Amino acid sequence: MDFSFSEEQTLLQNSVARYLADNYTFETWRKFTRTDEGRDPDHWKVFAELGLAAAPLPDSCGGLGGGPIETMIVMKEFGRALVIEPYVPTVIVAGGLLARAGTRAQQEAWLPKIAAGRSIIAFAFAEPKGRYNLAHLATTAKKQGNGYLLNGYKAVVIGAPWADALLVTARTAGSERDAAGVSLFLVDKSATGISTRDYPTVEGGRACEITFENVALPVEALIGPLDGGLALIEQATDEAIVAHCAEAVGAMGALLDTTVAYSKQRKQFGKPIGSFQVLQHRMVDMFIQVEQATSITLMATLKLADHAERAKSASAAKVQVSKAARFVGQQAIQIHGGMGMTDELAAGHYFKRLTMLETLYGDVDHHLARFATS
Amino acid sequence: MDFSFSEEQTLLQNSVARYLADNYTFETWRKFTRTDEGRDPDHWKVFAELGLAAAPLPDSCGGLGGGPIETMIVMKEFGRALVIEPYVPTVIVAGGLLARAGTRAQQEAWLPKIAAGRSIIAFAFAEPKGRYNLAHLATTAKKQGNGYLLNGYKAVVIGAPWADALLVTARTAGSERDAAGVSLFLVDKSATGISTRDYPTVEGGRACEITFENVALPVEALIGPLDGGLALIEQATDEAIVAHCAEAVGAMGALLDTTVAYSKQRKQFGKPIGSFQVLQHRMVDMFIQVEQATSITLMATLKLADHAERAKSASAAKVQVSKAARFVGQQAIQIHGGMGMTDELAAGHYFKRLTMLETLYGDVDHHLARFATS
Amino acid sequence: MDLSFSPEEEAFRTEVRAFLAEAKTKLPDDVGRLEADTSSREDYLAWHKILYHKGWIAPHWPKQHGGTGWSVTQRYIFNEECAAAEMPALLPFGLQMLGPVLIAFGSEAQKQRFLPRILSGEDWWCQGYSEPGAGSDLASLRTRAAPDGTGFVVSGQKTWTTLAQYADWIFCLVRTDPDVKPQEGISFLLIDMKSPGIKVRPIIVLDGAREVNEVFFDNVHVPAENLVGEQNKGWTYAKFLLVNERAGIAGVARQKTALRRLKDFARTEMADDGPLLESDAFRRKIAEVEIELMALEYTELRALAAEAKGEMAGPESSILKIRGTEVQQRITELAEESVGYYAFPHDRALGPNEKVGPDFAQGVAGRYFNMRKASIYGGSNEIQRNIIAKAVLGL
Amino acid sequence: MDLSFSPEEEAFRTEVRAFLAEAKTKLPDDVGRLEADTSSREDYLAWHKILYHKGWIAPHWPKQHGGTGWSVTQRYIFNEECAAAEMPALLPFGLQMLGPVLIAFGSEAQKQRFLPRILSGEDWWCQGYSEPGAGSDLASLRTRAAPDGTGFVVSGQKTWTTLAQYADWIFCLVRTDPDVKPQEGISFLLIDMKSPGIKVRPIIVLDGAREVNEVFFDNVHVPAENLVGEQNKGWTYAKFLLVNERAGIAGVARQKTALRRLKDFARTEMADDGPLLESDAFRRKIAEVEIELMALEYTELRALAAEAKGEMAGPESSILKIRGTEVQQRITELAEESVGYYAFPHDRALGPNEKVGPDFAQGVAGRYFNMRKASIYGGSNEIQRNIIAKAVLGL
Repeated sequence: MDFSFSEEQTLLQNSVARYLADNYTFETWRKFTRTDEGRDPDHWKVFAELGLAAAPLPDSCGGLGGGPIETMIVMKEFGRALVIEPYVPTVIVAGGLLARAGTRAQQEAWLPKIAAGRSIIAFAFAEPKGRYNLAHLATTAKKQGNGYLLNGYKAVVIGAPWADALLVTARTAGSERDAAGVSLFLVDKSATGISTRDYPTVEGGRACEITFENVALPVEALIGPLDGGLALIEQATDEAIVAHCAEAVGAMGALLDTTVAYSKQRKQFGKPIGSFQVLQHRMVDMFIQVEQATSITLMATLKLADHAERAKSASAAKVQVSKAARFVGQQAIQIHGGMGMTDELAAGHYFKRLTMLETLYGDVDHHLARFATS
Repeated sequence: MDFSFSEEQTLLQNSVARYLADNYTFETWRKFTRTDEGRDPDHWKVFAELGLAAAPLPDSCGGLGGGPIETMIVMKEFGRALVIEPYVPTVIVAGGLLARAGTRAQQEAWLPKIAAGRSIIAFAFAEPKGRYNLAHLATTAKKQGNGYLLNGYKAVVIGAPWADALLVTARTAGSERDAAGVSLFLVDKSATGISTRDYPTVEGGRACEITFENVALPVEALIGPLDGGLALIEQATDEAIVAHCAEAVGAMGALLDTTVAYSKQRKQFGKPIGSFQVLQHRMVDMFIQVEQATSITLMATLKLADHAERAKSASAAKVQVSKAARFVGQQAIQIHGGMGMTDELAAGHYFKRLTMLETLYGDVDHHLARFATS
Repeated sequence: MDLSFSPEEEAFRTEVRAFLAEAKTKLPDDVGRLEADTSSREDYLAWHKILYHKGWIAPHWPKQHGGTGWSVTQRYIFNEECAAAEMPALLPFGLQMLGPVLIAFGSEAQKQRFLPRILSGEDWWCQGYSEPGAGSDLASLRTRAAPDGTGFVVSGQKTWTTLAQYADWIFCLVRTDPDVKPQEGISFLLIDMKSPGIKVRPIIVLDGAREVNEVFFDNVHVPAENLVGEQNKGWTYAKFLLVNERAGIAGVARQKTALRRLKDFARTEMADDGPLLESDAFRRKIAEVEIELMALEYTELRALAAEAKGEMAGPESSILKIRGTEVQQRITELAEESVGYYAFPHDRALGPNEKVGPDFAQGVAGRYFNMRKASIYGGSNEIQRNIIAKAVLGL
Repeated sequence: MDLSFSPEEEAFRTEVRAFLAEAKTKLPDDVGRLEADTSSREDYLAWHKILYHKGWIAPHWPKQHGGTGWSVTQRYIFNEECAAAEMPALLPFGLQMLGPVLIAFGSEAQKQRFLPRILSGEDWWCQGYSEPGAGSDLASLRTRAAPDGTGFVVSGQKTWTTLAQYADWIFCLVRTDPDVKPQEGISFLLIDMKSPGIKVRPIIVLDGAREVNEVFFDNVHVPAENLVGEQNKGWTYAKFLLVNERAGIAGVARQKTALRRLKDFARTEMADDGPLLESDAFRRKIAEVEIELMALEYTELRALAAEAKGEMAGPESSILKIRGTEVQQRITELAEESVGYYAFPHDRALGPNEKVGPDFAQGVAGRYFNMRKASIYGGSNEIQRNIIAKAVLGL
């Protein structure tokens, strides 16, 4: 057993942390999230230059051969800095799926672009009636000639306004909730028949609603086995879940730090509010939550490659981290008092991001049930 | 709308409170709960003299024509004094059932004895496999001649070691969990074929396991309609539930009082522990729980006669009061520290009684489900 | 003890219902959803004016000042019916906060001048209590009011001033004597928002709304007649107001409506094996908050009953603030959970015809974020617990 | 980072398992359930002696004093396997508490005299820390030890002394200088329980057990050689011991076993629509505690990893005490819930052949009551939070 980072991992952590501290401050974040574009595309380029986009991809695909630990390291730092760039859908989900299940041609077409920061891919999996069930799909892809005809509607596709391609889950056989008959397609966003409605999301990001109307897909758009995509999708979302857990751990750590600092400086009744025992114990409970979230995220990270335990561990982490996120977020606002309610301090923005992470890829109830039955 | 007690109700409250304060102190309680008998039978006689056993029974049956409010008043005081006498099974359950569903002859045979304190009746409803489902009965009563033949096993029958009669639920038709086919019998405890195993219960009371082996019951042992007893039983247990909620409110009030008093007197780090903000807020949370439990018990008491809302209100009260009981009990021990762990202070005994009341007639999970579906 | 309603009370309920049904036809469809950015001054006052013309705008005021003379039970019925009909909320600043203070402590002239205009809605009041350095710890406020012969010269800053952008007047706690204990030396002033030297700056809150403001005072002259009660006795009036504020804060009737709407939605939203409301986990969470709200309703009724017997609202009313806000926050949390991914779109940034997702999802995330304030404003829940610890438990 | 086990470590696990399997055959069937009233001194020591003869009694001690020289990973494996095999708990007073203190601060003579007898189990130690007026606030202790030339004369009272009725020796914190700050002037003494002037009186706790005692000292003479370390420096040694005590207190491996037993039972116990474990509400509660325990296991592993790198257990170990006891209490709560009405019989008052209800129900209510102590003893969880607030968060 060995819990320490390798030298390369420590270097990776330092370089991400340093770049973000210098260039991705809360003040710049407030500015670029309010532009029409909603981001500063330069950051995405630098992420690629720093090797982040290539980090978890295998050497054979132009990546740096990192694994879940590298992702955890990067995502924790992203969480601390409120990074809104679509790293998870592009690199973890799409990159991971292509590396694992893509054909040689698909890998060659996409992975170098991802690693170089020249492509952004959004993951279009949610539907208005599907809630958190990945197999609950009304979107269909029907065989047509040598390819497929895609029809349907995808809800709240995060980062899609910035994307050039969409990874779309669709039903190719079976009925609405069957596990079999689910397939996965990588679709050019500019394809005919795709219409999108872009909008800002509560925490400062961008998403859209997407309608597919008789979108003709070439046969090479299919990623992985026809009708047998669900297992692949579940693995990819588990990887996304654990990555977002690490992000939440980073965000909670930063939020706890600012809360503790605020409590030492803000005075009431002539004393720093951090001297009141009730608030002290509350911050200790926040600290315990952050530590427990750190531990379970580490556990789930280390078990991502373990086929038998992956799903259960990812759900366990999602439950524990989501509960922590709500507690830490709410209490941080409460301790900041009126100031926590304003748009001016970072606290509220961490709270909103953490609230979103609670829900993303399934809430506590969903994963508690998945944990208990898997 | 009027929330005040009538003059008679105030008198009742005062007389019960005064008797218990003078004669049912914690010190005497400790003594008589440790005797072989486990109680001091004189108290039961005095309860009758004070009119408590007759209070909720209708005038027509030798009672004083009181109702749920009178029961609430008495039970709250009983809770404060840790009264272990089997008032609920004898007076509320058996008395109530006989008054409501007994034949004239049954009423004349039993109610005057109950009102005069000359009879103790235990309610034998639980079975080893039945958990909280009142219709889950393996005990059967088969038609035999003019009467019935009772066979089966009843678990943890509270107060039964002191009882002269048993109110027994049994299946007369249908299969193990059917709602129809449940009947109710009032059985002399000395009847041939009844064997009992008496034992003390954790909070200081007495209970027993009862085996019925071919117990021959006369036809007049049947209370209420044959096969149609379940509705009666549910109403009686709802009344018992609400009565025990009032008991819990009394016990929690007393426990909060002793905890607050202890915290003012016990010193740590040179200050009374009640001056530490964390413990202050915790006691405020206990206070809030007691107040909310008081409110919902009042609500359920006032709705006991409301056929449409009775079950839902009783389950709501059971949920709220049981959650309060656990919180108040556990925190009282925590604030008492090591002293709370000893057998010498009353605090631990309130905690144990409250723990028992959490479970009696169904725990939080059971009543939450019943509330949500009724 | 008797909780049933008399035939007269039932008749009153029928009258209220008929009135509300008709009033609704005169209000815009979505007027129940007042929001700082999108609702105009007129939107906020539409329902106020209807009630004013009916004579029902201030049931809790004494009859001689424009109250209705209703019994506590009638007021309870009226509140219940308004909430059930989803009538808009009324602004509390004049009716709930300042009015009772003026009635109790104001001069005859102040009563004659201000009370009728509160009733009619002509004057929009806002509350000048909190300051950047004085939130739940009000007594440490520093806005200075120096006597100058004809009145006071006020300088300083107030903050978290709700809807100050619309206000005609502000009632303020100001320091008139800096040399005594913090609670002493505070006075209660009425200040015209059009006075020279006043500046209002918006604060944008978590959900993006312009709901609260900073109000700056730079040598603002306030005539002596605008001092309420005695100079340096403002702390007494402030506490009176806070207790009054707490009593109404539980808002049980409105929360029952919010919970009903949530259940209606959860009945249609699909979870894995059927409607969300039938999934065991969600149903239990709903049941728990429903039960907590039943208990709170009876806690409120007990307080009303005490009031009907002429007892003053005591420190126990802090319970209503604490549990009321906790339940309110819990309902917004569950609403947020219920809509799944449709909590993500920032609907406040979208036009009224550009909404995304189901109707119920609109504003749900914003309300969850915004309602975090409920346990902070009006004396934080920690302060409320301090009050109970001291005043009720004697700790 | 790598959490897999090497082939050597796997071989070690196999060896441990084989040893435990054989050891089990030498122990009475129910020896896993040690209880103060019914277990004899020999019952308590049976497993201790087997481990002693094997040389595995003190894996965490330095090898030169009788430790095993195992790596942190080996110790982790050993603990896991002992818990999984449901081996009895070992008494912590000598092995966990006093031993490390003597090794760090004791004289050579003390080490030679006492350490071997701790290992062998010949000396039964108990802990004399708490006093009636000094619980979590240890520094206010008043038991007085007056120097008398040849040693000390001790007078005063200790309380909550676990299993003092069996003890040969007690290690005590005593006040040797009453005129300085509370933390100073405390010394650490080893006292023979057979000394004239010592009296032990049982305290009966909530579940009816005689688990703890009061110990009275009336002019008890203690030779100078029984002073550990320096006079008036006892507070340092006490803190060392408390931190050590906290690190082991999470007891993750044992709690996994307790949870497994609970799940096994809940699989057979029937609820309304099938096994209790399949009822949604109970299954979720079990899942939540299981997940919390998974997190706690990795928190413990992270602490072990730090230890393996030679870092001392820091104030972070308070987390393990807090969460460990909370999870432990939660498991006893759920066990109590799981047995329904069979939590009511007071089984401790019944003979071994008179038990009522299912096997699993035996002792369940008693353990629930008894485990409330876990958040009180060993520095209450409130004190642990004070420590973290100060030492980790700098508040």
